[in-house]
Amino acid sequence: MCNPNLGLIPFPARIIHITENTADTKTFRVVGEDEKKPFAHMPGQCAMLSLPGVGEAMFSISSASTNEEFYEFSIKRVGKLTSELHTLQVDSPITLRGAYGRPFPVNDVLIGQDLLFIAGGIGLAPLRSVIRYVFDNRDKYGAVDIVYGARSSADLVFLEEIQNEWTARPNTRVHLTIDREEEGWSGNVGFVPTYIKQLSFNPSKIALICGPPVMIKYSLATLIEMGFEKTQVYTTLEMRMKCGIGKCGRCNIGHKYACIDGPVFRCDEIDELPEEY
Amino acid sequence: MSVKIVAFCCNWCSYAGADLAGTSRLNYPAQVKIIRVPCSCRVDVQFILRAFVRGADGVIVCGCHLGDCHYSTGNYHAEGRLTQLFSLLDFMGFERERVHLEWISAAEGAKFAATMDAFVTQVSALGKNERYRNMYTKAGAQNE
Amino acid sequence: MRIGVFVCHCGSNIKATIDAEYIAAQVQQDAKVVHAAEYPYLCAEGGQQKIINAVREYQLTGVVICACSPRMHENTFRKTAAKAGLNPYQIEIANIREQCSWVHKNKDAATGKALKLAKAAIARVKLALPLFAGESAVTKRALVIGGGIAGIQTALDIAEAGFAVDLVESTPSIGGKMAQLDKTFPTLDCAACILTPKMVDAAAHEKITLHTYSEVEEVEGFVGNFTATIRKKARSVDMKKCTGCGACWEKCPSKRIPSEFDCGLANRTAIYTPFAQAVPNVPVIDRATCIKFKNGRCGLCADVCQPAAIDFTQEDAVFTQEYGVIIAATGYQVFSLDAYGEYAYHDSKNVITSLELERLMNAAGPTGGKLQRPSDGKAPKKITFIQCVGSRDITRGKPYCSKICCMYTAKHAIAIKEKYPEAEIEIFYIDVRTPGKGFDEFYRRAVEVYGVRYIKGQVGKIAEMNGILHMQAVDLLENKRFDTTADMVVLAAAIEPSPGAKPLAQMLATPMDTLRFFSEAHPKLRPVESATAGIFLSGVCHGPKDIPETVAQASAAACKAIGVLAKDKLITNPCVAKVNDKKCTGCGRCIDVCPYKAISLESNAAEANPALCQGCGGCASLCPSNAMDLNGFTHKQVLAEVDALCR
Amino acid sequence: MQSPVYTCSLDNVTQLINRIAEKMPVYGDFGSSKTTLSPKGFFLPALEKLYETAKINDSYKITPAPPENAPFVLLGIRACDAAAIEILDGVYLNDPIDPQYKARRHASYIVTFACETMGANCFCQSVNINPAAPKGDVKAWVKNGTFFWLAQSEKGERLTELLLDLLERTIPAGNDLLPVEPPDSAPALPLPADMLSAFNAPVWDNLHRACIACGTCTFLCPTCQCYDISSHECTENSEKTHCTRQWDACLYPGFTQMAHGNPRPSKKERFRQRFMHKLVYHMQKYGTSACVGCGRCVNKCPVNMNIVKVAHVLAQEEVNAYV
Amino acid sequence: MNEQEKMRTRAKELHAAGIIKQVLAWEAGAFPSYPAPAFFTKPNAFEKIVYNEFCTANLSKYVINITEKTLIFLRPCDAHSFAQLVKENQVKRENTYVIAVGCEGCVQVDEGEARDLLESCRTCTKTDYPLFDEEINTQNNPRESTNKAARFAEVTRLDSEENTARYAFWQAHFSQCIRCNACRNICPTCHCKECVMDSDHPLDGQFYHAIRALHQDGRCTDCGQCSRVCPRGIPVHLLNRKLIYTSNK
Repeated sequence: MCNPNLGLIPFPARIIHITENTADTKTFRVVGEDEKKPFAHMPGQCAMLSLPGVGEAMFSISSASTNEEFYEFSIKRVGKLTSELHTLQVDSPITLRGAYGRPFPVNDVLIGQDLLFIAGGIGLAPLRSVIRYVFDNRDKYGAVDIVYGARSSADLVFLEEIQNEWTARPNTRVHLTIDREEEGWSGNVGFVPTYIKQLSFNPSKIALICGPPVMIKYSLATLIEMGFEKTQVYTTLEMRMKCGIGKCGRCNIGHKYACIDGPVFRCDEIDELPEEY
Repeated sequence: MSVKIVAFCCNWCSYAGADLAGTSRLNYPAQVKIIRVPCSCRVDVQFILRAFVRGADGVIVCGCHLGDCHYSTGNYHAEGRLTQLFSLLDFMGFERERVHLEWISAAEGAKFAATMDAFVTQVSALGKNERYRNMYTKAGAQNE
Repeated sequence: MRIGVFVCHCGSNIKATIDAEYIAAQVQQDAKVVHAAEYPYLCAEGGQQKIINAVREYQLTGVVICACSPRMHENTFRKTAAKAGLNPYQIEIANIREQCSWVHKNKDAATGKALKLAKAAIARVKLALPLFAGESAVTKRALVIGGGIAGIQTALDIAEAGFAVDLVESTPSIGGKMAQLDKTFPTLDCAACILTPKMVDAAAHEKITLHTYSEVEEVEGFVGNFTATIRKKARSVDMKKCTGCGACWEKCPSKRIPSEFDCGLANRTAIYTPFAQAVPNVPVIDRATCIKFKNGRCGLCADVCQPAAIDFTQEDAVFTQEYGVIIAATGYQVFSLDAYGEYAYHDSKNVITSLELERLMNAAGPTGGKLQRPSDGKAPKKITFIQCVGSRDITRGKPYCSKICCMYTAKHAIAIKEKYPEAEIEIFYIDVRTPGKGFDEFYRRAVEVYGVRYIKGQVGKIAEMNGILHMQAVDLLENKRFDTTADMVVLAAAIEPSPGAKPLAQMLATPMDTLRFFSEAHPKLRPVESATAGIFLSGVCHGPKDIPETVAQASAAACKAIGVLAKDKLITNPCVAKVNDKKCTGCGRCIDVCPYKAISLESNAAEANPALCQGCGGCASLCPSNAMDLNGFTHKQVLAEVDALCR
Repeated sequence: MQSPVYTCSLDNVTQLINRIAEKMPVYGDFGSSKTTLSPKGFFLPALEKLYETAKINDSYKITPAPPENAPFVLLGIRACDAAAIEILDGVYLNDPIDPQYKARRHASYIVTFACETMGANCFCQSVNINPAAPKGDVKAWVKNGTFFWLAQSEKGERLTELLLDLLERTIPAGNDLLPVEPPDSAPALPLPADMLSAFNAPVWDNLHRACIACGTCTFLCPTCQCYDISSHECTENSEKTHCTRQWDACLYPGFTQMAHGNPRPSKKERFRQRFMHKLVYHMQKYGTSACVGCGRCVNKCPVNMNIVKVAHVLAQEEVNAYV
Repeated sequence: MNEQEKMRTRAKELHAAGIIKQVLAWEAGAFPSYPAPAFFTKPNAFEKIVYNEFCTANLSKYVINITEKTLIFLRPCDAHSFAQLVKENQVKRENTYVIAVGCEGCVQVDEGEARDLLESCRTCTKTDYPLFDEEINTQNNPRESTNKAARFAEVTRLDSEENTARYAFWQAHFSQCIRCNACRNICPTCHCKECVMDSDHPLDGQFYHAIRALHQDGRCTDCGQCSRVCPRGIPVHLLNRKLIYTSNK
């Protein structure tokens, strides 16, 4: 579902709001020309943000697809483009194209299911769009559990939104954890996979995992120990993407392209792919 | 359209010579733009070729007289390297007169101005540098 | 990245041909430039304060100063940046005065170019990394090369400040040219009377070690850490035992060797001290002319030497020594008059140079102070002086004025008239230059009191016919040609740097001008420092000067040297080479190009020693994979500058 | 209705070409063998400008490069290249469609030419392509002295209408006038059945060592589709920037380099990806291997690496230094 | 060419004696005239070693940073490249066992047919082996006297031409270049970890060939591989030869 006629040509856009989540992560609110959203998107889909003269990169849209006024991108400063993005001010112009990738299956597989969101560090950004979509259509879905961990409390993105809005949501439980002891932190301390084992969810839920590859690996193993089937667990693959439309070959794993067949994959699908991610 | 000249001047001699040309209120064309480098041996082959690719019409490298280099052997290396570059550029069919190497001491303000004058006239005679930019006509490469 | 751009008017120097507001406005188009301003005098206190306030107010991370040459105020503005809390190396200077406003009259062209230079500086500062100066230790010892009055004075001053000094002199005794002089202007003091006490002080001073009859062979290292290799040529005399009694040179059979000290007007023996008051008063065997060394027979000097100080088997002693600073005081030599055949200097014995006249007039000289014609020993009645021989002569001689000739010729005239009132003295001159203190009064006395005839004119040709020197001359004031004769002609020959200066300069990697005088760091602001850090210039090696100036400059050089020795640590230049060892393949090509041998291979990746590296960048531009880069002049910065200038 | 087969004598074939050339540019000829560079460059140029951006009062104005839809004719395309163009169509013309490729492809007329003999390195038959029956808008062939011309698509017919006065009709194509007998058939290229076992085959460790990862094979290959997109400031004025697309190769180290790592860190993974994508991944996604057996990579590989040998080694048929 | 037999036997003997762990040589390709470089680790594979006039690849670059003791066969041009790599600390001499092999020149192969001698072999002036442990009939390298003039013939011919003619000559060639980097990746002295020319700014490619040649200034051993491998037949070796020619002057 991307703009078929424009191919690789981006839309002019503008940053209308910037929030500092952590020392190296910022959330940018972006809107197209004359304050409209140039393309619709589904939860879990991504868009190519670009700064002419610097470069282009794929970022997951962390705002809800039902949100009409703007897109939100939570970006961690890692490379050349992200550092340049972090120097931008409100009202600076950028260019944008999308939406790319296969979204989370919110309208079929997830309907009526109990959901378990597992996120690590910046991994919460892609899941946030699904979580807010679920909250906007709360009755369609079962119980919601959110397990979110990071290195330190300062690394937890959208902390106030989680504590004020998400915990107040009906039939929703939020479990926060940080890797190491920190004074002034009342929540759980420990890695996400060990925390999941302590919480031990019943395996009828559908699980969605996003975060650093090592966290995904161990969380998946813990879920399987708890009786989850691989077909019940969805995750994303972090691959280099240039075109976003399955042509340029960079995100090619096996016979799949992460940018059109993913980045959201069901874990059993991942097992069919060669070990190259 | 006046020609664009880039001059790499070594900080200890030719840049000081350029300053002396200034303090003596001499005159040379404004197309010459000077880049300060610690020594003429700092001028990398890439800098000169990059200047031509980005639209310069002439590049001149200035350094201390042989034996006067503040780093004692810097200008010898520069001379060795640039002679090879110039002979290769000539071999590839580029106009040899668009590049030049000159030794100018801190005391030779007049020589600096005269050298710049002569070089600008020499390059202006050749006009804009078409050859350096169109050598490699891979489809769409150069039609910026 | 938040950049501030400051455009200076420099009074009218820049404002006259460059539209500063236009530049300040234009540079703001760059999103990263958050502040741009202009100011009449940025280098003044007010200007610098304006910069500091702007850095604080706009939290600037990079500053571009469009003003005069970085060679002028780069350090000033770096200190200003440091005061404002900005790293001193995140400041870039666009030279829009010496290289723009002063050399381009057309205002549009100059302003356009100034804007380009500003944009290039902005491109550089965007990529400027914060750099931190390193430190290196200082060896608390100085090396003075050249034992003339300049070297002696510098050595004494440094020693007085409490630092050890090695004074190296190539001839067997210190004293230099001044020791050869008779009187000195403008006070007519006897040269030896004012020089020998200093020579004795230098020899006696516990902080000074004399190395006479020695030469510096190699110098490595950099300011604070020089290592010099010095060769003490074998004197064939044991300096500890020798008492200087002189028995040896009395007995030495080969006596017909022209004495260098007496400019060849007298002879010396094979074993000799250059002059009576020589310091150290220890003779030297000139192995080229000593019969013992030529064919092994003789050895008389060893026989008569009570303390048995003579040692024919003595070898050259080569030693290396660490030094913090080095002072060049290599002095001068008389310009060779071969190109001036018309003065018949080589043909007639009675045509002599002023230095030779000094020896003739000197009581310790070959004639015991009696003025005699070298040809027949008679007292000359009529003496003609010719000024500017070889000086101010672009075609065959030196382009410069040798500065001291007018004064020493006047001195000679007065000294001769004092002793031989009836002597007739004519002086041919182009201009008489007497700028020093009491100089012109001295010259007026020569004319009015002693009746010396000054003729503004030239001597065309000299020919000696049966003992009388016939000269074709011209008097420019009278505008007539006339012939005249004289018993003796004294040529005021030009002076040039001593032959040892050029090899020394190459050893020290110090720049010299085309006339082989050492180049000073800045003609007005840093006259006694060479361009190479830690190397200072004392005396005529930097340019012609008389004794008062030489002593003044010698003390100045000493003071600068003490400035370095007084520090325990020296701040090293942070703009040095650095290696990205992920890219380096360890091919070692950069090692051979480094003049300071600063690069070594550590676990097959190159490494540049920041203490040795002087930042020439030869390695960085040789490295094919750009693994080696130079702080302050990185590949990215220069390429960005090229892009900005060519756009 | 199958369009009729036309013929003309050999010597006025040049007349045909000139007639077409009056209408639109013509590239290639009915020469002796296939071209060194593949026709891929006509649809996916080595370097093309995608769009320009200019910063006007603090917002970006984007002007896409105009689509190149001027018609042109490719003459003498062999069966392998014709099949290759179809493979590229499969990639670039199905959703989401690449507009630049589509414009050029729709403006092109493909006139193919049947091969009489197999080139030295050709192995199109091993990937079941019949050299004597190439696809394309028009199929041409020469048989005992006469030049045959058969339109195979609507575009082909439009092209044929231009030349009606130069061509004579022959008996309708219905009676299977086999143009040219295909040369002797070669053994089929063995393709590994299951992806994961091919991926984890131990031979890769030694097989990749000879490769110098230069990218010649990928640039010459008619079906290699990978490209790179880059954006950079224009040299004339820094306010304008260009976004260009240029050929790229999975063999290059930076191809999948990310800020936090590279899933294919060494030459071995990249070498494996090159052949796995060509022979295995493409087969699973589109049903045919992406290799059309043109032999260009075999001919020009600096170290004589060879896709046929890799296929045989993978299928463990050929025992050699690696086993 | 009976070198092939001797090479196989020596390989077996040295391996059996435990002096070497693997052999780097050429191995028969799928098509007859396309032998490929290969590492032989198992003794039974040593039979596969091939040595004929089609073995055109220069093997010296494969031994960069090699850790196991490897037997390599080097012809004069390979040996000079190998010596340059040893000088540039790219390969530890003690990790290699070098056998110098005689060479009568290799043949250019195009579309399966053998064309004439490689350009670099026609103008080859190298018959010596800077460093080796053993020799196999190295006596038949005749070419010393015949090719000395031929080596710089093309360079001097181009030099004598008008500057514009040279520009036309090179522009015609370079416009065919598809930047596949084969000339860079095959060159033994071109072993940077990251190449500065890998920038994605298309304009930088303008001077790829000039910079590639200048980076080899003083290091190029004139083995001719760069021109041999160019798929578009561009004589890039002339650039390197010109640099050698001027630095010899």
